[in-house]
Amino acid sequence: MDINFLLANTLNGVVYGAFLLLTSLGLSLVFGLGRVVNFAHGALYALGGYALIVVMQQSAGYWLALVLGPLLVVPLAIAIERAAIHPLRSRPEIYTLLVTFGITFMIIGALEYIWGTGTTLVEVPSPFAGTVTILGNPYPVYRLVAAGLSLLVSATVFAFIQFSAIGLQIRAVTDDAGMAEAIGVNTKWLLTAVFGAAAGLAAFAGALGAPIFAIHPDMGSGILIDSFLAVILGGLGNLPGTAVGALFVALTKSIGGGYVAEWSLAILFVVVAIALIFRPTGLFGRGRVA
Amino acid sequence: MEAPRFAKLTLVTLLAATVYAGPAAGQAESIKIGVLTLRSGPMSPIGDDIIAGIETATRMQGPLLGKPVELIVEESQWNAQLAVTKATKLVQQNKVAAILGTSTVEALALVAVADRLRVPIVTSNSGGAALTRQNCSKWVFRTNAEDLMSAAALKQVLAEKPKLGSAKWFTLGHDYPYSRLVAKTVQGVTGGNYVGEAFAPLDTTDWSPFIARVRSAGATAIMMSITLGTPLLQFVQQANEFGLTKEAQLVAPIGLPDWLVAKLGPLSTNIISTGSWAAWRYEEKNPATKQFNEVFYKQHGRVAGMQSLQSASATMMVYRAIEKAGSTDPQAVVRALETIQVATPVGPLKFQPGGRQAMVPLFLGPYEELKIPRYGARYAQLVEIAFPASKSLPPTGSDAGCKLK
Amino acid sequence: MRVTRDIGKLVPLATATALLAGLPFVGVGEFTITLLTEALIFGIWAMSLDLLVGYAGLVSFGHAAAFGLAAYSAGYFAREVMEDFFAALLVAEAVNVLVALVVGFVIARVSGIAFAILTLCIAQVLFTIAVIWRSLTNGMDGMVGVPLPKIFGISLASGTAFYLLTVFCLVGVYLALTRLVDSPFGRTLQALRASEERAASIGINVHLHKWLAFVLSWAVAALAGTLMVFLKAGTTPMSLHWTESGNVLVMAILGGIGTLLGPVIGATVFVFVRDEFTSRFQAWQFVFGLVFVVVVLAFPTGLVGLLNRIHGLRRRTRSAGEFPAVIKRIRSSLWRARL
Amino acid sequence: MASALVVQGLSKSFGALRAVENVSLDVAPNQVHSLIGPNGAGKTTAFNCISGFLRPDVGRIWLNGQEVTRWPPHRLASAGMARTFQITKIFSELSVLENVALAARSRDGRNLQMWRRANHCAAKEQAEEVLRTLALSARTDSSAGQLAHGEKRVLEIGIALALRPAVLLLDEPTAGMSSRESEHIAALIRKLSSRVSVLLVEHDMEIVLGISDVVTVMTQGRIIASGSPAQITRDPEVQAAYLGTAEPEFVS
Repeated sequence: MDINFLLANTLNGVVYGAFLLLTSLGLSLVFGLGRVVNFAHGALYALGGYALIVVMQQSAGYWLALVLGPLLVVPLAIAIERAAIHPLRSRPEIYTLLVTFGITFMIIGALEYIWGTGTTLVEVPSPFAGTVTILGNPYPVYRLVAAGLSLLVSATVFAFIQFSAIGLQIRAVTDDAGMAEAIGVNTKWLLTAVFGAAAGLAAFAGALGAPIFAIHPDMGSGILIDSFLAVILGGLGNLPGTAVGALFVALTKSIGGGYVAEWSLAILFVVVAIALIFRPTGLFGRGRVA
Repeated sequence: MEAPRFAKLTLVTLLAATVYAGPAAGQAESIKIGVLTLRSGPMSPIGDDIIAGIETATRMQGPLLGKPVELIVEESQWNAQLAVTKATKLVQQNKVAAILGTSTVEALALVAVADRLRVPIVTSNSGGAALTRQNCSKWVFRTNAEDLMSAAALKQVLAEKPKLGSAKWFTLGHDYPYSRLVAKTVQGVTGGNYVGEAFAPLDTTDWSPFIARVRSAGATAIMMSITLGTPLLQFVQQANEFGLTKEAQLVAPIGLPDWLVAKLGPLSTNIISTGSWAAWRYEEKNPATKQFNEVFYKQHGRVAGMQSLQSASATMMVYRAIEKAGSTDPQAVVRALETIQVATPVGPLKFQPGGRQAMVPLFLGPYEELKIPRYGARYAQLVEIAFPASKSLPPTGSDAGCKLK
Repeated sequence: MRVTRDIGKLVPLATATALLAGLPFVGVGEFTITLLTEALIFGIWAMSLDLLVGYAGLVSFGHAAAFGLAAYSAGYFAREVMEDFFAALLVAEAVNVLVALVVGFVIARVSGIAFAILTLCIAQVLFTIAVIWRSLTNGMDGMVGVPLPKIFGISLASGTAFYLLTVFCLVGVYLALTRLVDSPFGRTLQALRASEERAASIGINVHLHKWLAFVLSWAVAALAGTLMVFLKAGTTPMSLHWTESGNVLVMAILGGIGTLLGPVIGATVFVFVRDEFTSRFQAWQFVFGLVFVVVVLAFPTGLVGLLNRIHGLRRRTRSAGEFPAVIKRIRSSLWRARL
Repeated sequence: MASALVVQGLSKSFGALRAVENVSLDVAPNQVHSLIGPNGAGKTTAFNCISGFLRPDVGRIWLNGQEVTRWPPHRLASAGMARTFQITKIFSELSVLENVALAARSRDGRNLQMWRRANHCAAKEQAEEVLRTLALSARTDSSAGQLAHGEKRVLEIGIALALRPAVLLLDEPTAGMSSRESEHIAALIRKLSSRVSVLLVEHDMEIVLGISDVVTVMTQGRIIASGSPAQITRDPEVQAAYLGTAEPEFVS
């Protein structure tokens, strides 16, 4: 297997990594802000896929549905936060994992009940249906477009966190919630809003990935594990770290998948395990994760 | 916790357990048949097809030994452990006369406990050859074709289709023992034309690394031993997205369920199946298939897929056996199953002498667009070759390695 | 005095054991016994998790590893070497303890979410090995053909005999673990849960204690895995999958962690509810998730906490002296209304 | 008489931030040695380095003449160094008695006993005695989490005392207390110094000056002065450092 093969799978990894960043960012933000381990993130991703279908059925085009669909998920996520996560504020963070574990079951069950268990293929939207030649082989244009869009949205999120007033508050709370509250940041409101926004990001990813990965009720479980590994590797709550983590997970899967197929996942888990043993707070984590 | 509380809590649990009696035994006069299959998750359309086929066969049957037939469907999640629990429930609580449905992993798990359950199990959705060969059990029968039969059919196809025979072959599968067997077979049959294989982890959603691998190997035919359902849809979609379908012929080692073909739509025409267990277009040759298709369409409003046809055939064999035995005595039904021959939607069926594998034909051919949609289907498999069991199966069970006690 | 107090505690336990063991003989349905056997095995498993989660405060999201590994080693031994239950158990214990000693030594370095993810990683790696090492495990098709267990040369052919064996194991584990959590070691684990830093500052070797807790937990889980592989006559890689780890965590939390008995009740409820739901509803996942969410939100101490609260309420009602006069009046008027 | 605790040339950086730089301390037996300085002076970092919770970059530490540099916290504790925390760390779900008994058992090396009942240990009597000394006997069976804030701080000292340490490190023991409670603690510390050497980080100047034998002043990671309370109050550098920051810094 030649260098072209390695390069092809590096490209595959980068494309998937860009996509993974979208789902990981929200997970990381919500943890950093409210110590919420959101196991339902994958289910919200799936909801995004179904929201896309719902909007497209109203004879909206793909691109319109890509924008509107995720917006449908946001209020639902906010309701989930208020009803199930907010009441757990005073309890150890592991309870948020448990409650969102249950919510995942509820969402998947509801999706199966309403839309059935089947898989829906979404056609690659025009005008990006074809391929371009990269490294001597055809490569789907839509993957490049989706990766570009993912990066664009992620960069916007980064910029928002870095430069906006609300972003400043988010960073302050992530750094030291008690202190931020003392200087007048409304952490409750902030968490609810960020949870909604993170769900929107996940839903957007689900809709954006639909023409590649198709839509079915359980579509979120794979991406959830990948995102978790990315966020853990990067250091929970650390956004630049999350970006590196996402890229790392994606490259391990694609390059590993190319060379040692069936072992690739095990290798990923071993690497994450080793990283955690030496850096329990992630490669770029600060302080202790209690 | 104080110890007295232990007593109280245990008492509560015990009461709950005692009160729990499950559904009432139902009408005493009915004959109960258990169906064990997948009812949730992305693969459950296969379960739906299995149940639908059994329902139609049951409706066509009418009363059995003068009694109504009652179907009891249980969710097994295609999980071996849960399947054992649910099979036990069907036997101990519902007193079923036979169990239908089940996939390979469940059927193998049931073989292990078959002597404890003591009920005829006729599976119609299990490929694993071991089930009716080295692991065979007195109680467990199979009506669909096992993997080694499909492998024999593949040889025939390669011999008859020079374009495939001279192709450069690559096996891409999920990491199931079945996939390994398919790979071994393809390698054995194609010899020097075999350019590689890869086995993806079970929850692979992004196939791009594997597509790169296939390309790097220069393959022009891909044997897809990929789980029938979402994963296969994802792979075919992504192979098309990457333009791989223009470079290589996609081959499926077993048939695609018709709901999957419907989802794939035009994409399905890139695929040839070398080992379908059933095909509804066999109705052109077999009146029993046509008769069943019509009843099925009336009842369910869709075309009878591979799993429906297969499960219906298994159901019919069980009903014939019960009629022949004259009772639902499990031993008698098993003895009757060994000897009956039944006209089913997949052709006339009987079990291999001294074995547990039905002498079932295989249906080979590409998927194509229908000029006139039929039973709601717009794409379907063309039955180019009906490959008889005599060419693919050892004549007796013991030749196949099945030693019945 | 100590002796009489111990006897005082033993009597209800003995009564409960006798009641539990007597179930098959008082007309309880055959399948209920089958399901109860499964539930109690899960109960042992959930108790072993409780030692980690409820006492040492280490949330494992990969406890299926301990269960599946034992199932594979006991099952393989029983099929290939001998059918004796205790011999197979010994093998499973040896394998589990060995692996836990190695793995635990490393992961006892971390806590909290890192611990949860690390345990998940370990389970997933074992899962992959079980899929790939086909000569030993038969891959995804699962290892089948595990014979019925023999005890002292007698084959446990009947469901009742197997059930009694399970009850015996459960009670044994319960006794041992209640003793353990009440020992200096058990108290030290609880100290770790409250604050590892504080524990270290009073001279507790935090790493050593977490390591031992991990090994003990895996040793107890080995018993559950061994029983299960005999009950099901085999196992598959799915017994190592993270969804199973999630299930056992659900059982423990549902019943109430840090109580030992709670996880057993949680496992029982889980098994019976899952059986009913999967039989009755196609969207059983929704109902299942709903029940779980409600328990986590409304009853942080699980079902045991709920039962205790009901119990406490009754006791308080009996000694009405504690009640403020207003409540007493409301209560008496309620009584009158009912009469 | 040899020093109870000697710290020599201790330095610790976090990235570019030099939290502690070349700090040396010498705590004589049965003395109360206080470490003061404005917020961010590096007192708690120094404390964490000494008690093993942080690894110093440079520097050596001796406890009762034995070098203990880079020992893990639990080993230091067994060797006779006990500490409290700035933010109360107690085992809040366990009883008050159990909190102290844990430390007593740990001192006797009984943590690993798995079959004995915890309540039947000799440690129980030792713990009860500590609670008597601290006037906490009335709360013996309460859950530690239910204690009042002041009681929790006292309990924390009790846990440390149960280790029968040679050196006791107290990190702001009066934080968040009323002045009456603070006085109570101050008296307690003074009383304890007949049995142990105390290294104290404290913001309440009145207490520091009232009970200390030696006071060491740190700013920005460095020691700027060390001496008796009288010497310290006269030191011009200390005055400058303290006048430079607003008085409220020292109000707890």
